[in-house]
Amino acid sequence: MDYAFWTISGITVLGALLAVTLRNLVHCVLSLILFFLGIAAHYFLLRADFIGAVQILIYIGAVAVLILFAIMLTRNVTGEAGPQEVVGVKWWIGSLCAALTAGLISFAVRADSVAETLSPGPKATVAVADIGKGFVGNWIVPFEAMAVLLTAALIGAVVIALEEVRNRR
Amino acid sequence: MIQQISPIPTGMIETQTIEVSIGPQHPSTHGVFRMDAVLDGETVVGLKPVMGYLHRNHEQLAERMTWLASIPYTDRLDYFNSMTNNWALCLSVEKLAGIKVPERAEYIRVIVSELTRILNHSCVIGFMLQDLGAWGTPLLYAFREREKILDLFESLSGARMMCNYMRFGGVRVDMTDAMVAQAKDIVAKFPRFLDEFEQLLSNNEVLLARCQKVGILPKELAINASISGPMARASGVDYDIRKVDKYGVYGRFDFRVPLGEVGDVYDRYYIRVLEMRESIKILNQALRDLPAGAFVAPEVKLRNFKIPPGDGYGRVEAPKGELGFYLVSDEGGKMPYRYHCRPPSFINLTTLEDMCLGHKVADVVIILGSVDIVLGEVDR
Amino acid sequence: METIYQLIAGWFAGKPEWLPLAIAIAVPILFIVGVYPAIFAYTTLVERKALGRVQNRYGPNRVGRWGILQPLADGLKLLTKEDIVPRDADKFTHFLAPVIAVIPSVLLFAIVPIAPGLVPVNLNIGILFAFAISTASVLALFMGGWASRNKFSLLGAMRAVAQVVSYEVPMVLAAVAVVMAAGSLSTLDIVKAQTRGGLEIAGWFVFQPWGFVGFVLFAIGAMAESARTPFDIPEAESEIIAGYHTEYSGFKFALFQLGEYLAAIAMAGITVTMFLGGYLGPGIHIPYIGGFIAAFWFFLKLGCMILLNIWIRGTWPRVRVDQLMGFAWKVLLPMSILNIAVVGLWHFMGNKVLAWGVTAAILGLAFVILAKISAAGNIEKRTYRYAN
Amino acid sequence: MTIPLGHYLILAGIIFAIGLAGALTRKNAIIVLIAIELMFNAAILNLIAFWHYKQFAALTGQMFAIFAISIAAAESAIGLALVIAIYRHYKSVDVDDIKSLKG
Repeated sequence: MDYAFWTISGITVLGALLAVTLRNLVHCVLSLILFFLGIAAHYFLLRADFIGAVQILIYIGAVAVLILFAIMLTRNVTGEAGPQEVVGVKWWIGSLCAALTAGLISFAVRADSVAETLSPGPKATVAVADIGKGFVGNWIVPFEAMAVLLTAALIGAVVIALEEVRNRR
Repeated sequence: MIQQISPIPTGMIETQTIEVSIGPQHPSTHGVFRMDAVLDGETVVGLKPVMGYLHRNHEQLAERMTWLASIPYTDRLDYFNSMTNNWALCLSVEKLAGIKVPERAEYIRVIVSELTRILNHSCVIGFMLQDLGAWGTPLLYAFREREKILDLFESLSGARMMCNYMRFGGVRVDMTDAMVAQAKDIVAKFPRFLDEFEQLLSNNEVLLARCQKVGILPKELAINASISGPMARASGVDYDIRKVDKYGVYGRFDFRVPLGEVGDVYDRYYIRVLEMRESIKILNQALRDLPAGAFVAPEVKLRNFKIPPGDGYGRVEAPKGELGFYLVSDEGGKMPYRYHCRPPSFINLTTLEDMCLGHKVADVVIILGSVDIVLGEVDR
Repeated sequence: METIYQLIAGWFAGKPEWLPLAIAIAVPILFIVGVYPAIFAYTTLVERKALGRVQNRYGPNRVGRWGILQPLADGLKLLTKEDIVPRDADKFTHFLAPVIAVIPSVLLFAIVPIAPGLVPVNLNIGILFAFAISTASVLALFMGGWASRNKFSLLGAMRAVAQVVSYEVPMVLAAVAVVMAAGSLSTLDIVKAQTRGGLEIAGWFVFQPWGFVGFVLFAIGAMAESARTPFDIPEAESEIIAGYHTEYSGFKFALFQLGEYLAAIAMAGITVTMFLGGYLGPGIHIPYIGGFIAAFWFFLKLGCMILLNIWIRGTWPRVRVDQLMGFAWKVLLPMSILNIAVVGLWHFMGNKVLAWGVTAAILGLAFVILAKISAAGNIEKRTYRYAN
Repeated sequence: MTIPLGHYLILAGIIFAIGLAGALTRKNAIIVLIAIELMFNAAILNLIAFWHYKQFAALTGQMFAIFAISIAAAESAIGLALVIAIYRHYKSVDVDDIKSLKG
């Protein structure tokens, strides 16, 4: 278990680092996919199978592909990045902010002594049926709100697409 | 500095076009033919046919050799239909030299040409379906029929494709009774094949969806671009040289010229099917009426063959369209002074861009397939 | 996995504890990497033979009797071929793409049950896992097409992505209907839900109206997802040469083929599991040999699905990109959404005979209307005139 | 399982920081979106980790993770639509170029 955690964490952090530092946009997205996979593996490790599958289905199957499409639509088709980005004042400030955030979070976690003395997690996984019952039970309001949100997003996409079709005529 | 706002009136996503070279090595360009296509996504916004990869100097070669020696070279023009190529050259030379062709030879010429036509049309449909992605199944069905016709040609002329069969004033070898029987057998069985073909293809949803309203060639454009053959007739141009010129003995046969309305790929497909049915009619009549007699004009001396000075143009209705030869003979008369070929594939290809613009990449290949080109004829 | 573990745990009483577990893990893995690639190899042979029969020819018959060694010869040839990488290609991505193409396809077999209780991994999220994994395969196509720096490859990659993403939606919705009826995502439970009244055939979902519609939707989606004719536009050879694998040769090409065929076989397996009753069939409860009979039924059905694929491939032309998309969004998607509603109706109607009639009528009517709407204005019947 | 909860929290913190750095330093709008995705995922990882260690029976963590993932997907779709709209307007996806508030 320990080895699995460290390996997957390494892959995840590597993917995340590459995703924001690489020059070629498509390479960025491929690293992002590596990162998503790492996160999904963490979910499986944490016994959240359903969330892991959803993570792969939505993040890799939909979000990453969507980003690839956006790259294809906005950049030249080979996906080369534009002019080189310089390491300037902004870069240093941004990195400093990020480092401070990471330090702060780590400090907070270390300072919280409870973190070290948690009980080990459960052995069995959660049945999908329980999640389904949860949707129409305790969490019916957020579930419906989410449905409304997704419908709104869908209608918005259709409206944008229609706009283009009308303009083409 | 504030970024300049570029005026894009349409509000469309500004996509980058890419230029793709389809061919000369591409599975569906029917030989070494190239199309420089400019694509916007999948849509074709520009297309330029590029030819000449198979240029073999046919016309210049013919001007350096005797009249007779050019006949084998015409086989290589449209290597699918060597019979009609032979006939076009022979017809031009006979017109120029004033040679009368005997009855039997005329009938034999009609028989082999119409066999060539059904061979060509069935294979063209097969190739077009191959371009549509039908994995060669229709093509192999067409090839099965083609083999029978090629067997007949082989027993007739000794060669399957490069027949080199016709001579000035007739044909090289007579058609024996056994061969006539063989031809009758082929013709009798062909309608069944056509029915099968049509049953499989003509009402196939995918084929209809892919072919209808794709690659429309308007009638005016077809006339102005001097398109000929099934392609012109699919656009509704009533122009069949067998009817217009009544060369050979075509005046004696009863057949009709099918015409399309829309001029799209489906019309070009279906006109070919209908033409095959009409060819079967002609073949039945020709095989029934085949007269006895000489198969080559006895007065023509092919050795040391000379033509008095003059010029002339002879044309036939080849399966792909009007195939004509313009010949000039000067004082020597042993070889042509000028030899010009009017290849139907080449001229039909000139409207490719007009037909393809605005369609998808997938349509370009079937439009090209429906034009029916043979690169030997396009590049010469 | 669990079944094997329980079976063999008793045999290793005095041995270390990890040994039966290791064997229980190794056996399914060996089965998947051994049996299914062999099926793949012979699928290619059967496909070539069957296509040959469809097309009036023999197909491979030179290597071994009936061409039986042809797959080996093909493999050897591809292994020894030069591996060409285009100069401008993105080398690493180009290398990675075929590898990634195979992984999801192999993982798909993890949830396909072949006999009662005999499934490599009995996940409680089985079907969802299959969909999650199969979406990942699109990445391989995209990477291969993009990394080749070839415009045809890029076109193929774009087509592949658009197609797989579109057909994913009706496929998932068709599967949702089955999940609703079975009340579980686990593939074993789905198969078990298809027995009715002790009969192993009557309960197959394909024999119910919604199940039949779902089967057709899912089979079409699976065919599109694995890029088989008539939906093989990502690699349409007459249009864009070979699509995303234009620039691949040698064993990398073979890996792409392997991944594609394995995905097709796995999808056929999932179709069988979800609609055709999986391993169900007469005689699976006979002691001792029942398991083998069940496996036989499963592989028989799998073979039938594969043959159906081959048959369609040999006889249908390819559709165009926009038609493909229109078909997915305008016909399959409404049908699959309606199908979900119909399953709900089916579930709550007590009289199953009446329910059968009502659902069949609703679905049939919907299909007729959809077909009319989608075909209107596109296809016309033509008459031809003759010149005078 | 000998990994304490703190490890997961620190991992999420590191990922969040990487995302933050990316969002702050890179100029390309698409990479900024990618960075935002990283931060989202860090947060969801926290949800799942807490669910696993503290609230296993209650399912709350999983439910909220699902909601968060759905909303993140909608967010990324809208974000990318915006990127395309911006590109359409400015012919650029460089966030530094987009300064004008007028259309």
